[in-house]
Amino acid sequence: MTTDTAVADPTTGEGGVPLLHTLNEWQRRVPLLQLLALAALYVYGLSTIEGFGSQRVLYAILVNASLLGLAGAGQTIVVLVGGIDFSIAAFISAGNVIIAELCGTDHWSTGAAVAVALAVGVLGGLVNGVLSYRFKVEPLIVTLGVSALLSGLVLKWINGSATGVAPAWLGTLTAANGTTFGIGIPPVVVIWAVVAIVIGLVLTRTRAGRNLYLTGVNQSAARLALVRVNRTWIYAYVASAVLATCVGILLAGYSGSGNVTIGDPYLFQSLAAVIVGGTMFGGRGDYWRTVLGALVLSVVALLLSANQLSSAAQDMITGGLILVVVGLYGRERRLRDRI
Amino acid sequence: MNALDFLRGLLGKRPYAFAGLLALLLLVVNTALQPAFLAFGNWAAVLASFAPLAVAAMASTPAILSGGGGIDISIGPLLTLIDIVIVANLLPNGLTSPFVVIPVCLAIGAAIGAVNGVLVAVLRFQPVVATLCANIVIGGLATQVQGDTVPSGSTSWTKDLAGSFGPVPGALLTIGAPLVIWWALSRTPFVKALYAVGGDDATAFSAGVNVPKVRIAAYSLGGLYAGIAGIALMSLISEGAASMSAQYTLLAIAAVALGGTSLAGGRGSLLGSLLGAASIYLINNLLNVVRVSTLWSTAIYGAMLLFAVVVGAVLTNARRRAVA
Amino acid sequence: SKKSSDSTSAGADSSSSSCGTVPAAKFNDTAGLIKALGSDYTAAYSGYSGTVQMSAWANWEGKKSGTITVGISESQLTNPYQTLINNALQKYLKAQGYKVIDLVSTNEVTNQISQFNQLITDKVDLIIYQPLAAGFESVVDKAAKAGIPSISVLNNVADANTVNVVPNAFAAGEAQAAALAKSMGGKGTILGVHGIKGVPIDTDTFKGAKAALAKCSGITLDDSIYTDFSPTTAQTKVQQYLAANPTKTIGGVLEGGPMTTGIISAFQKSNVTVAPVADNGLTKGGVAYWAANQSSYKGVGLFNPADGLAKAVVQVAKHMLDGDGIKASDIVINPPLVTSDNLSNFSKSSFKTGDASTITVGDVGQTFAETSYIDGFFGS
Amino acid sequence: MSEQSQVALEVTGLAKSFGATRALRSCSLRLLAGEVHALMGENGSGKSTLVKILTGVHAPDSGGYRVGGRAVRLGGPAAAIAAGVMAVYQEVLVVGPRSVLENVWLGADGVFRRKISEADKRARAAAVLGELLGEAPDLDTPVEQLSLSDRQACGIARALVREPRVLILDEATSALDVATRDRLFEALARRRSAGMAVLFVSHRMDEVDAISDRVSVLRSGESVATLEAADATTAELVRLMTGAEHLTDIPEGGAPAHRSGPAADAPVLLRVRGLRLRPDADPVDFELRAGETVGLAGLEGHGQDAFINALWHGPAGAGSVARVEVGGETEIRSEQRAAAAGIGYVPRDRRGEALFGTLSIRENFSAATQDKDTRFGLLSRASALGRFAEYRSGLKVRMGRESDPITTLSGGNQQKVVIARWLARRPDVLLLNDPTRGVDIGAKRDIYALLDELTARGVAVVMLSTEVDEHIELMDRVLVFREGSHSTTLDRPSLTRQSLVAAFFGRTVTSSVAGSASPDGDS
Ligand SMILES: Nc1ncnc2c1ncn2[C@@H]1O[C@H](COP(=O)(O)OP(=O)(O)OP(=O)(O)O)[C@@H](O)[C@H]1O
Ligand SMILES: Nc1ncnc2c1ncn2[C@@H]1O[C@H](COP(=O)(O)OP(=O)(O)OP(=O)(O)O)[C@@H](O)[C@H]1O
Ligand SMILES: [Mg+2]
Ligand SMILES: [Mg+2]
Repeated sequence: MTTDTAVADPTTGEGGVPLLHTLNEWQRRVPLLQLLALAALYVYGLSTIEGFGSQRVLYAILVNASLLGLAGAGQTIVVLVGGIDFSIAAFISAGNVIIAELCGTDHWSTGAAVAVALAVGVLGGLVNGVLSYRFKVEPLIVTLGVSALLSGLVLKWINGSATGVAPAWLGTLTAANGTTFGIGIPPVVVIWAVVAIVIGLVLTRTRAGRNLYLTGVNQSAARLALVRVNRTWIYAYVASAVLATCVGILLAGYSGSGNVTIGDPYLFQSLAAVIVGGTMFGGRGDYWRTVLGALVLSVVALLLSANQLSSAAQDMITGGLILVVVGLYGRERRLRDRI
Repeated sequence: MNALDFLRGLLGKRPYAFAGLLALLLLVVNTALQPAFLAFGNWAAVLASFAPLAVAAMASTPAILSGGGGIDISIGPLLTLIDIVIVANLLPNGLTSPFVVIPVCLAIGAAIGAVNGVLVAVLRFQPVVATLCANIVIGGLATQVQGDTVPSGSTSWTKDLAGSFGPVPGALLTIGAPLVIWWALSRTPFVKALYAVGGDDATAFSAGVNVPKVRIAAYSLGGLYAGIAGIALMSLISEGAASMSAQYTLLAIAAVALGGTSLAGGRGSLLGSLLGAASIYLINNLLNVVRVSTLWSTAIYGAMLLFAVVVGAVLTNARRRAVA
Repeated sequence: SKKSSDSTSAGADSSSSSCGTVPAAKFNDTAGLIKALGSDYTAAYSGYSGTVQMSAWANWEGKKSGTITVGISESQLTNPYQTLINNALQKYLKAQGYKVIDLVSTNEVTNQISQFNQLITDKVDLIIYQPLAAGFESVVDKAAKAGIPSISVLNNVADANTVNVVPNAFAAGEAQAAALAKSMGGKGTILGVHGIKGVPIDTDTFKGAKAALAKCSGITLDDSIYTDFSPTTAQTKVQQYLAANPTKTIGGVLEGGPMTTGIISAFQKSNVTVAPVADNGLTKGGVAYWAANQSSYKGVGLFNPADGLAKAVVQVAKHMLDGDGIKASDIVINPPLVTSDNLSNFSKSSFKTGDASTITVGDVGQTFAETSYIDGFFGS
Repeated sequence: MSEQSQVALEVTGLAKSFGATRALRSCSLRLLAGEVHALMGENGSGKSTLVKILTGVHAPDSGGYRVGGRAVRLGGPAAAIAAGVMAVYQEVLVVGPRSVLENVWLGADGVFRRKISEADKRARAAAVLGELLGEAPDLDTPVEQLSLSDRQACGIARALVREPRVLILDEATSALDVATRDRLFEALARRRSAGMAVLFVSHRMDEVDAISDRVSVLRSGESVATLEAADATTAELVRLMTGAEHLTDIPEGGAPAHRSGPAADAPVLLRVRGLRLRPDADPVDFELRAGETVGLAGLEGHGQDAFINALWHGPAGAGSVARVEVGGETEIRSEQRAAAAGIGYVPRDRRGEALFGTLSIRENFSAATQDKDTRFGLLSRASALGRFAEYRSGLKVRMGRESDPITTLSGGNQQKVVIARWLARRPDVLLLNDPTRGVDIGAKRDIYALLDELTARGVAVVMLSTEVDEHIELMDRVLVFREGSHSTTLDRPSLTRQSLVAAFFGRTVTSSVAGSASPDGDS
């Protein structure tokens, strides 16, 4: 389920080097090259930066990657089903503001506030999914519209300024120095690991997941093969919106207060995590790859931060590095293989 | 009913017709609510503030038309970079002549577009991947060129571009240039080759079309247009800040989609993108004219955008269903 | 006014005795308009990055009769500060009996420019705008041609046709850096957390800070972090920085805008002792933390309330509409410095740590730009 | 073939591997100017690979080829076309949204330089399409609005207008309707006398018989023999293609005698009442009995496709389709309903409607039967594999590992996997929309045998086929469609090649052989 034929080394052509073929086979199943890239970057950090191996660095990377990886989970699902979601940032912000306002300003119980946030996620995801499926409108433009509508409504609701403060215990979830049931691992990392296992299993080992791939690869064939394409598509968008809202809730704890632009950086970053992981539009890839993508991006961010480069240099290196990493495994099939 | 059928027929054949009707409708409403909007003296200002988005939308079009998941999300940073290059590098060094500035900008745009094209067509990166990386790199480059403060400056012809050359609104030139270039290219086989490659690249390749060349040309053309958009933006605001990078990319692509161009490639038109951009501009303007409570404006903008695309889809898809 | 010269840098071998002081810096006042107003005014303008010139509205008659309409063009309302300004502007303008047209743009410059055009078409009597970029000269000139004066808030637009009402970011950076350096005893590392690169407030704040720190040879400024003015981004970046530089000890933090809550949280969550953050704009959360940890945390802050600025702007607008005539194109306000000494004036028990919103005049009742100071520009 | 015939194309020792797959081992072939040279071989024997090497799509690992006596190296299709070699590939390759004219002349101009004038293009495109379609369609219609057959005609016209020295047709006729195919054969005959060489890849014996001068056979990537047309009997070809006597006996035209049809008291499984395929067409009534094999035939676009689709999706217009069961009738209104009522459907357009290109063979197989692999909510790989094993051997699917992407299979083998997908649901009624298109003779026989087995078990089969021989050999009766209406039913006794083709054109054959063709216009 992946980039398969694209892996063939361009210099040897389709030539039958058995070892290369075996490696390709492996790469189709396991994201070897992504793992390799991650390991190489980490080792580079270890060898060039003092204290890079410390727990503090590791946890900083993990906490950052958790938030990014969770934000990329929904995008992965939507990309697999053949769509794209540009409203992720708005849902993150909405989840964030709803929690901060309801708990902080209106003194609701956390449970009720979370329920409201999730309901908004479900509703917004439904709008995304239904409009783009029923009316066959480009998902890109639907999600941009929903994004504007949602952030506008949130803005109106709080009359332009978020004043709430998130419940304190929410903050401990995302603290790099936090503990999970007494074990010294930040809770958000554990949450991410659980989510990754669940989503990974759902995608690769359940009917719902399989339907996602079938729909993403060939919608008409999926319909003819009795997949409920409409539900699959719509559920994918709902999942994406709900996951984004959850990231917003976690971020409320992370930053401590509501902020209507908190999701903005996650729009392209989550897409980058998906891409660096090697998931491609229409049924190629899985969530494990996005997990690796988020880790790679977080390690890169930390490496750049440690080197104290100018923000311009950081950007240029990040862009170039993504290109190199993705170039290892995530390229398109040749035209000549598609005749 | 007959009018509706006619409308559907029209929309089915001319995908940009919906954006055209929408833009026309919005223009009428805008003008009805505020006659001064269409006053002759106001044109130059209106067109000048419309030009950057309009040209950015047109710049996003060739890559999308070229198919294979084609999209260029580096248009926003690219036009910002070009804006910054003018105010930070060219004008302060006395390079103020349009015969220097314009060719330099177009060359930078086309060259960066060509790099995107090579990444996509030769190195076979997925277009989103290639142009997302380009987006990040160009953003960094723009920050670098900008320096510590936001550079600003202008010269007489750039002021005229944001105003008017005699009676002619300057923005007509920046908005018209991409259309004219497109028209000239459609006199060559290029535009047809572009649609063919976008419609089915494997077929085009099997028939002997030089697919990589067509794709590289498409991305270069988009870059060239981004150069024009950069000039339009620079003349309007007389300064350049890297932080503006993010603004145009998604808005421009939304305009392209609204203009009836399929993001799957091979269907659509440059004119559609212009009309899509006009619709978005006029929706925003309408919100100003009717002075909706400021806190509502973002939400209403989103709702109107959704409403417009859904109505467009209902009208167009009905026709498609009838054909099938 | 706040030149404390007694720097008792105990055992600071390398720091010179002037560390922690704020020297008067030059600014562009070619026509001598500010000099003519006296030393209080020149002190407030110290280091101001704009150019004070003779305003085009010096002899404007104003508009004394009929309904007076004031147009507001605000850039997007995505942070609380902007919303506060917008609300306060409307409130004070309406209190004067003016009719208000309030437009808010997206974060796109072209959108705001077309909005500005809209206000000209609406034939308002005066425009108050908070520009997304400095490129407003052409529309400002167009408005002036139509007889409409404009007031730029927060960011200055270099054009005699517009009146700028802005806080002095250079002086703010200078004062905060000096106070921070002093509390650090003239040595150590200061972490600089920028806002968006090139945004004038950020640039000027750090210019001022660097001018003050130039006197402190024992202090190094590490300002490689750039954010988007959001506390969350600041938190992420600072946390990354702390993790990636485990050997560095940070003695204090300077910021380009109000991101204090995120920065404090980054220190806490990295298990690093929270370094004093110069709370640039004075956030409720920052003050709450500061007040609760007064024994260990020697903070600094700058009171820069949105409603205070709005009030000053409306005062300027009223003078102009009354035909009082404004000579100087730039009205600069020097925001007051908050230190542990006067913290109690700015602190309230209702403030919660983590609350990223900024403190307003309405919250604490402290004055920002005194009425007499603004009146002084109009010679009345 | 006269002695002085020139060699148009000569291939020596070509070999090509894709990863571990050796698609071509050693292929040698000589194509003479002015001949139609058929190329046959089992699915996956390397025919298309050879075609792609000859047109520069793939570079060979070893071996070489000479065009018109000159050794050439082809970097891509453009170079091949310049050298005078042009192919119509196995899939229908057209650019849907573009006009007929643009599709016909695709690639003829440079990217920026125009080489042929617009007027010239129109005239020549109209002439060639006229030859193929009787009358040329509107040259400005988007190709996607044409029928599959007409679309393929545009693809063929693309090759013909360029007047290549060597024309290669890779199963190009499989998408054509009978009339167009016959016109194509006439057009080829005219060009053959002008010296064009044609390499003709097909799995259809009747076509090979009709136009080829010589036949070459590929087996597992090796060229095993070249025969004169006269010597190329089906039995001989199958022997050469498989390398062994094929076990199924091969009927040489005409219907085999052993077919018995359904029992007289077989229950009705499917009932169609008053189904209108077009608003202006006559309604169709139809009953399908258990154990029956019913063929749907007609010229492309005359309603047979709409009919089989209506059995699956439910009627688009007036009329009803019902599944008859012991307890009563179930109206078919959606594919979900149809499937629940025990109907299975193998669609026609493999690439567009059946294949999940990037997914594995196993995942493609189990797409419609995932419920059978679910253990504790999770999909079991072993279960899917176990189920697939049966079909893999039964249908003789040639493949590597089950985890390989389906695209690594040859077209015929892909088709077998798609059929297996539906067989695995164990349907009572199987709807097959041209299922053997592109399937080799051997595999076809495997599929036929399988259908026999199914019908023997009481499964009813409705099969649309574009291949006349298939109807003759397989069907208990054939419904012929004409202009959206069901025009004739040909029963077993009246089913001959002549009567069927005549029925396509609305005529009845009055010869002694097919005297009993029954026109049933008013039922
Ligand atoms: N084979 C097909 N070809 C073309 N369009 C189809 C096909 N099948 C369904 N559609 C269209 O696609 C849309 C969704 O079909 P689908 O069957 O998935 O949804 P549904 O029937 O409304 O819902 P459910 O599956 O829950 O019954 C419908 O508008 C239908 O007209
Ligand atoms: N691009 C490719 N990558 C990997 N394997 C391939 C590729 N193309 C062909 N093959 C394999 O090469 C072998 C020969 O395939 P080819 O398409 O030439 O067969 P064919 O004789 O044309 O079969 P058919 O009659 O089914 O069209 C098959 O096993 C096929 O799976
Ligand atoms: Mg083949
Ligand atoms: Mg259904």
